Amino acid sequence: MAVHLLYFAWVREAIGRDGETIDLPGKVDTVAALVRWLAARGGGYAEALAEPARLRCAVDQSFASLATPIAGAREIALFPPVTGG
Amino acid sequence: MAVHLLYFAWVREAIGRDGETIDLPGKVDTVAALVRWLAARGGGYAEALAEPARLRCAVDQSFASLATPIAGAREIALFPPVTGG
Amino acid sequence: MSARISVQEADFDVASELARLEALGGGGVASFTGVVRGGDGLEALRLEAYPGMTQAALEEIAAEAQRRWPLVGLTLIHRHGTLPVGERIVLVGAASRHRMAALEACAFLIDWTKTRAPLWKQELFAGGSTRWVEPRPEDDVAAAAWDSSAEHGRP
Amino acid sequence: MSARISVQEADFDVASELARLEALGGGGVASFTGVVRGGDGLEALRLEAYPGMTQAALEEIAAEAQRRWPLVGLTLIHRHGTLPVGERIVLVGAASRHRMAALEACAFLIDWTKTRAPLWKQELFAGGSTRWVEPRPEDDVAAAAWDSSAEHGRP
Repeated sequence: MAVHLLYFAWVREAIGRDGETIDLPGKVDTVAALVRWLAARGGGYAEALAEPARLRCAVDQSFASLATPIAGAREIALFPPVTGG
Repeated sequence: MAVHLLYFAWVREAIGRDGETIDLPGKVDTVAALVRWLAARGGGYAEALAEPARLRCAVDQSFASLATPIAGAREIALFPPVTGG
Repeated sequence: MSARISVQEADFDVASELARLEALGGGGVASFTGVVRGGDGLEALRLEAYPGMTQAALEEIAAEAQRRWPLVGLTLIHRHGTLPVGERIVLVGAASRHRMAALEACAFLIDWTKTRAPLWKQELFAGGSTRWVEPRPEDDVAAAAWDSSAEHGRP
Repeated sequence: MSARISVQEADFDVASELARLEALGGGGVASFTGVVRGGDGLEALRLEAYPGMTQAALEEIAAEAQRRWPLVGLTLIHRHGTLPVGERIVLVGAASRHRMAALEACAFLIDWTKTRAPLWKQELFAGGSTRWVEPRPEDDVAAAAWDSSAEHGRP
């Protein structure tokens, strides 16, 4: 399935791009699985996603957890804890 | 002793003036005694000062209680509870 | 600490007052503005002050806020005279490095101003009738709660 | 209830934003403004937003404030982009008949904006170095305290 990925803050900087559209294998069925799958690409991905506990995510623009299923998701964002305000 | 009296809000309205300078007899030695002494004048004074519990006061521009001594005071103000803000 | 305390008839400029607090560099600026609220035929409030004492009382309240919170700046402006519906009555402002300090200081400043500054409100109604505002027990409760609170923090 | 929520690069006009809240007739208007604070060679903050989601997240936070307090109006404006020291970052405002409702709603709005809106701060220092701001545990504590609080009232 094709899904749009978005990266923010130091996740974006380490990966070196602010997003991409990819085809995910069906076995990548949660955010955590996506993070592992992306990290396996190595390079900036491995660096950005080495510690999943430091990551936060949103699925279709709603905050989600690493355990959230992503079947049918159109947009998944990975980012650090928020620091606005 | 000569003391300057000030009246505010409905105390001022009932008495019909915003202040006056008077010579107080020595036996009028607290705010409560002053209130009784003024009320005995009758008319607007009696009306304004009939219920001392509804009154607040300041002696020389510091909040005081009815029991506060007034010997040596130069300015005594009588008024209702404050309602600013 | 930069404090600006004023009792005045004239309106104040909220923008320039808050800009002054922003420029102090604390990073957080909180404010509360009280405005004459209409209803029941009210046309205006008349605010009576005690010349000489009101300013000093507000300065004491401001000094107490400075003791309780780490403020870099503070503003307390109270108007007197006749204020039609929609006119501003009072502005309190506080600047701090800590947002809760700024917000709590504003709550404290308005609570104590309502109950510890010599100011009296009279309501002026359409048709000419008037009524002196009665003190509200909940205002006394709010003000007294700061007495029992610790150095910092909302009671 | 009149809510104005905006995520924008441009500065906002505090005076006109607060005037809008005053004009709603509630009588009490509270605000909090966050400004870029200097120190340690900081030249600017860069605020990164999530286009599409940040606005919606702020609207949800505002809706929650409306459920918790009797507000007649509310404002939540957050800037993104590069903001030099002294620039405003965020404005929250609330109007209510009850001064504590207005002040508490502001505290809530800023606490939740800091911890529940997709926004990230990067510090830009003289000399060109940069640092992503780490979340502060005390901000999470402040935001979570509103979860355990009753419908109203500061935790």
